[in-house]
Amino acid sequence: MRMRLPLLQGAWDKAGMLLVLALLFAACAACVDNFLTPRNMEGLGLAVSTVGIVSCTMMLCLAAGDFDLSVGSVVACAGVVAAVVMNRTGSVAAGIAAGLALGALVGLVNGVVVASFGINALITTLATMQIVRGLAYIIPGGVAVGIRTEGFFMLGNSKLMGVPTPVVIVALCFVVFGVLLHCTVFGRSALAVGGNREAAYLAGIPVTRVKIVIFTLQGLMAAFAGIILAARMTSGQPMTSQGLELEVISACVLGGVSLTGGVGSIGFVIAGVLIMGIVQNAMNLLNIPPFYQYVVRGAILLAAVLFDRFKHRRGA
Amino acid sequence: MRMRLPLLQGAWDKAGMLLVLALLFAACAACVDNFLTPRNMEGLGLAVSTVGIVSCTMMLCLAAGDFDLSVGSVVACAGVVAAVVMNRTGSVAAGIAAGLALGALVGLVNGVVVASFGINALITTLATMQIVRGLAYIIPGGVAVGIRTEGFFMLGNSKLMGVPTPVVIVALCFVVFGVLLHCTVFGRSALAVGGNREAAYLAGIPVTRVKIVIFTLQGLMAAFAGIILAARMTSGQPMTSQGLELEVISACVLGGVSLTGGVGSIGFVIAGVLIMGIVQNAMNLLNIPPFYQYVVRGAILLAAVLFDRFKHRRGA
Amino acid sequence: RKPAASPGSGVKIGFLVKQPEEPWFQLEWKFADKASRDLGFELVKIGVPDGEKTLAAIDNLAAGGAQGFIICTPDVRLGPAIVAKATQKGLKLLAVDDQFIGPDGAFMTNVHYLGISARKIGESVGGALHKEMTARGWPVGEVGCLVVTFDELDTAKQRTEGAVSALVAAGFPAGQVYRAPTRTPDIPGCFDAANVVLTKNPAFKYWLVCGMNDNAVLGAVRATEGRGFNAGNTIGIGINGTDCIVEFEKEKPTGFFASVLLTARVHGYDTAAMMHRWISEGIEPPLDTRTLGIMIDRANFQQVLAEQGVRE
Amino acid sequence: MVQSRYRADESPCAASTLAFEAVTKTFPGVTALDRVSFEVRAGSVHGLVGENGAGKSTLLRVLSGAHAPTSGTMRVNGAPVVFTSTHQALAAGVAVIYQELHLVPKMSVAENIYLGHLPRRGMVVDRARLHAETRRQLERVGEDIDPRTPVDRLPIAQRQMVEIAKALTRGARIIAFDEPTSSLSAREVERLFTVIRELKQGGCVILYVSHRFEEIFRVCDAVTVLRDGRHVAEFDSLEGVTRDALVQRMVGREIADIYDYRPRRQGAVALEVSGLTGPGLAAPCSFSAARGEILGIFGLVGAGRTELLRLLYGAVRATGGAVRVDGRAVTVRRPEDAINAGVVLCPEDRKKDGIIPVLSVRENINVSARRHHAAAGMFIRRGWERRNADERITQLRIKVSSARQRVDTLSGGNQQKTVLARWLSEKVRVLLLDEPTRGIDVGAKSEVYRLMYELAARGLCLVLVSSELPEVLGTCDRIIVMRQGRVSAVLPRGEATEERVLHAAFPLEHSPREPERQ
Ligand SMILES: Nc1ncnc2c1ncn2[C@@H]1O[C@H](COP(=O)(O)OP(=O)(O)OP(=O)(O)O)[C@@H](O)[C@H]1O
Ligand SMILES: Nc1ncnc2c1ncn2[C@@H]1O[C@H](COP(=O)(O)OP(=O)(O)OP(=O)(O)O)[C@@H](O)[C@H]1O
Ligand SMILES: [Mg+2]
Ligand SMILES: [Mg+2]
Repeated sequence: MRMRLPLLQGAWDKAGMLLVLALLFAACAACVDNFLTPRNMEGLGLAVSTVGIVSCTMMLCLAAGDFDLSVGSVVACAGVVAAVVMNRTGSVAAGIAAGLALGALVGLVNGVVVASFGINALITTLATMQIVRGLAYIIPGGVAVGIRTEGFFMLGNSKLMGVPTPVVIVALCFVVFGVLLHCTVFGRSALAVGGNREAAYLAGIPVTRVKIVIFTLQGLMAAFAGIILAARMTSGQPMTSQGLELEVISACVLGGVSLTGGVGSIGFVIAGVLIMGIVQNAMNLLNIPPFYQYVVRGAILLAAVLFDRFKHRRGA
Repeated sequence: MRMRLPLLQGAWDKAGMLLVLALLFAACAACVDNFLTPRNMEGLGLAVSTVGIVSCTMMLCLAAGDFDLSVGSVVACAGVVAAVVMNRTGSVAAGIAAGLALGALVGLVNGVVVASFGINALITTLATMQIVRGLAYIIPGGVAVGIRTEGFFMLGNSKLMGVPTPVVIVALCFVVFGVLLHCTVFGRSALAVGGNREAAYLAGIPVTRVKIVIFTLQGLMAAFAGIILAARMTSGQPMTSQGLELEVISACVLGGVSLTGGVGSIGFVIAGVLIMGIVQNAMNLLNIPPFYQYVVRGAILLAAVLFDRFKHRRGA
Repeated sequence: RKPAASPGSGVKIGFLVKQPEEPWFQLEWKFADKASRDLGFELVKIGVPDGEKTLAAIDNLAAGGAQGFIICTPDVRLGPAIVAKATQKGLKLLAVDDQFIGPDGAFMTNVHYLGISARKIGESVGGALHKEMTARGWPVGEVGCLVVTFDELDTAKQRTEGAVSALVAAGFPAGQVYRAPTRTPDIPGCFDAANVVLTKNPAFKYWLVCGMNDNAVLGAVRATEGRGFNAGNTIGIGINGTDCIVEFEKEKPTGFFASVLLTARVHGYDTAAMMHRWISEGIEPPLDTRTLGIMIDRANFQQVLAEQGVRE
Repeated sequence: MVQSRYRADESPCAASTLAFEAVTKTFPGVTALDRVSFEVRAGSVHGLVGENGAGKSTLLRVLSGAHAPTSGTMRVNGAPVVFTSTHQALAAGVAVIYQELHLVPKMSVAENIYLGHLPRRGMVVDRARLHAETRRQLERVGEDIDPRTPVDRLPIAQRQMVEIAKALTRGARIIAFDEPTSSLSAREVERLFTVIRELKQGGCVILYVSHRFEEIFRVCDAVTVLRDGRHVAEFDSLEGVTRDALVQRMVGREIADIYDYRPRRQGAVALEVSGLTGPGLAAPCSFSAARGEILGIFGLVGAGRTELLRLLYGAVRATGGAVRVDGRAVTVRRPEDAINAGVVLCPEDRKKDGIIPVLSVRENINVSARRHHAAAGMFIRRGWERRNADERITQLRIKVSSARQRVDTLSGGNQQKTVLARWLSEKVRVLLLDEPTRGIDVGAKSEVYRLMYELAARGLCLVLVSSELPEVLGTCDRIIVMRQGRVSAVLPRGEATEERVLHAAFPLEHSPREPERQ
């Protein structure tokens, strides 16, 4: 084992969860009926679209050493706000703008409180999570808002070159945020801030600004995901996406993004999101009873990280 | 302001959330009808009992730089297991023992996976959270298990010197775990591990063992809380206590326990638990409509941490 | 004569429910399972706690080769999206329990539906509470009514509002109705919420208790017990008739008086059978089928449960 | 009975010996130790020298059980030992004071000193005894700190002393010091040497790692030289050995005068500080420095030098005063402003303020530079970055297996060089260096000085804070001496003698009785 080429070794180590993903995918393709059919792939893509979009910015957030629990509420509230505004004004653009504005605002507040006032991100975003969820109920009076503007549904239900629009969007997001993290000064600054805040500050990185921008982006993208979801559901749902925050953070961490900051890669995130999505999808296809799904999901999660760790150990 | 005695300054700074708690309590006592009545105090005590018990060990867990998301599931599952065993054997002791054993086992697994295999605590405990929740449903076949052994209900519904037993128990837990953290070698080791894992290891502290013990204790106490809850409800409920983990962690962090480890104090935890409990209690007494409760809860959480921070700033 | 369908017949039906953890839905599934065994088709059960998971589940069904599905939607306003998705994937659709609402706020009566109106169940609870109270001869002035609410869920709101309106219509003073909004729809949550109402209103000697389901009422009854109330001065009536069974089996009566047993057999078995017939024989089910709840209490629950097939 | 356990450290150590036999340690891609063998006599102080990355710290970590050796054995008193954890090593009487501080920041001094073996009564910590014992331990190393102070409130030098006290409480018979003096000033060094002498007389085995030759010659009885993980020379006695001979074996080449000062041409005033006030300064501080000048700031530990630099750099917000760079007034609120004005800082505490541990060496070198070399102001230019990092790595001879290596796997001295390298690709006018040669080997040191001269010759203004008097005297054109938060003297090179500098540095009530290190 010592003899293995260091280069190969490095690739094998770095592959991390991508390898697990490949194995899982192969296993499902081989053993689960209907898994590889185009309609199932489509369904899988749609199923991970919300988590996928939100994960992109969560990756930045985690890379910078913070996290954001308010995303689930923002997804719901942005959908509701977009629906309400759309119904009131009849304009799709106005609705979308209102939803996005709400998300950006929530993100900005999170960012300012965390970065400028130095309050713990857990508490801050837990507080905004509650507030925003409350607003999602209050704005439409506790009920879901059906959307009457049919043009809007395009965003969620049309196809581009045979691929559902939300799937195209999430793929685009992966590309854009991958480039942002890996190829831009901003992305590298985020990693540096997460790696050692003090050192990054002394190296002249505008730590506070970086964090505020990240949180704002996070709010914006969560709102964007919420609007797409509303388009898919043809209504703004105040109680949707509860627990999304945990799902998103887990997907990122499963892929290998560090919770303590400084380590992140879009490949990790894609792997994490897809592993979680495939497990769920395969379980549904296999008709595993819901209570056993909990156990299987947990067990696979554990198995995946243990496998990855074992691989590393052997390599070390 | 510079002139203030450093001693006083220190106390004022250290008081942290205890001060916020005192202010909040005073405000509620003054402004909220019925707040100070013995029966409301009793209700408040009962309402925070589960969170209170679990917070004690979560404090240790956070102090050592980890956290545990599986507690909510353990609470539910331990109650269910205790109920099932009690119904089957007719013995209260056997039921309690089974519940506690389950909790300790889950904790041990968490501890070994996190500490010995070096897997991220978020992913590990998220996985066991799912598995254990699944078991809580599977064991009784998805339904709540009514308990027929009346003697057991004493644990939840009797009073000791006029105080409900669960409240006495949570108070005892605060004392025991306060002493454990502040006065024993084990508690100090936990803080050292969280504060600087490498330093602790190099100083010969058995880091792995400390972590495993903490997780096991955590499972044990969560199970204990679950059994008391089952006694109060006279049944084992598989779907109870969802989201408890977040509530417990927030209470600790709100009080001032650090999420990154090394900082913790039982005073902090008591403050955090009570602040959260009082806010909820006062909102209900004030008849605040449910959707607005979300907003108020979030806003008060934010206000509390901002107040604490502002106080520190001024002091600095 | 039914066609001789076998597991190999290729009929595959989905049964999606909003809260798979609830015993009620467990029962529905259990009956649907029975239908699948009796009639020989494959049943796919998926829990769909929110809109996104619903859409994903429908995708999954289609991918798995199902021809139709029965759904209790997490939100009635998801109706149009579910209909659109089902049409797009070519799946037959039957709504159960909760009726879809269109973008205009009206019920989507063109979608096949089987259920019982949430509001009507609530009303029956309210009526029964008033009847029992009168029968016991309680002085109205000393009776409070505790309603555990969970407005986040639309059907829960309908039920509790229905109960209150029936009570008030029967002559119960509206000022003596107290709502206890719960944070979480489980027993401990309802316990804490009810406790606050009891604290604030120590004067009442008797309590009527209702809520969105059995668990809500159970939590509230536990809270009244903590204040020294008992079966003699509390009347709690739940909805579901499943979570309350252990309560009826207790040796001593408790404040939990009765529950409206929903007919899970019809909701589970019949819907599945209707869907199967629709797929395999092309016989469309009626657009709107209504079922009735049955009030069960300590006296009759064993018999009714046996009749309904809930208990063997 | 329990009592005696905590007194053990005071009784004379039983005589012990230590031997390494073909100890090898490999990391992925690096062989840090390659069959190292040598022996340490009982009751002697054994020096360990070598360039940065030679493997000194790795050897000590193997000794302490923190790293398992890939192969080879160690013998204590002739018997082979295998330590799979630090716990075992400590139990066997081996204590190591590591190069990087290993303290728990929020814990008290007392708890840190007794970390892992708190005095207890049953399960409960005996605080009274803990604090009493701690006071005595601190006294032994000549510190007067309240045992209850959290260590993160202490300046770095005191933390180092706490770290030393911590090792001494173990009652170990084999004690290894890894660059213990790199953040100490002369007085603390003297106290440390006294302690080491006592330990030696008690029969302990001492391993001593340092880049400061005067220390090696003062305390060591024998010396082992490592190069690239290999044992290259052994001196059983330092009698008659010259410093140059040692350097020759270490670096493999001659280094004549490491300071090699030559008068420089100075230009216009580049940095002008007037009336600067802020936390850490007792009085408003004013001084100026010219282009091409190297201005030294000397002082004892806690004199406020670091604080002065941090105020200038905007790491801490100044409360008053004005700063001019090249004649233009600049407002510095945060480091960004300073960098934009061409003022950069190389911080003192590399672990806390310098490196970004999870990132690679390349990313660490480019972390601030990239801001000025990004395409479209946004996109990283990988090619440029790669070239820049490689250039700096060769220029400063940073020992890496690849530029993609994580910076926290570098040896201490190489981490220091990485931090220094960061600023060499910036447009800099004023370079603030806070203890830049801490932990750097003699070869690299001379290169750093050469680099400083080169930068000065290019018209940069350099401000050098150092606790090593010879370094300040040897390289600076002018020396500012600080004492207790204020400037106590400004001495041009010609007038700066050791006596005058020290006289200005010591608090007024003390006189420099103790000999300064040479
Ligand atoms: N964990 C690790 N992973 C990979 N390489 C490592 C690791 N630890 C040390 N090294 C490498 O081992 C070599 C020896 O490092 P070591 O820290 O022992 O040097 P040193 O002699 O103490 O140097 P310095 O004088 O700079 O402190 C270096 O090349 C270093 O990069
Ligand atoms: N973290 C801290 N908390 C409290 N006081 C501090 C802290 N750091 C430094 N000080 C104090 O501030 C004053 C100035 O310290 P500073 O570190 O600037 O000294 P210095 O001259 O740079 O010495 P050196 O760098 O050699 O430690 C000293 O009195 C010191 O005790
Ligand atoms: Mg070293
Ligand atoms: Mg300094």
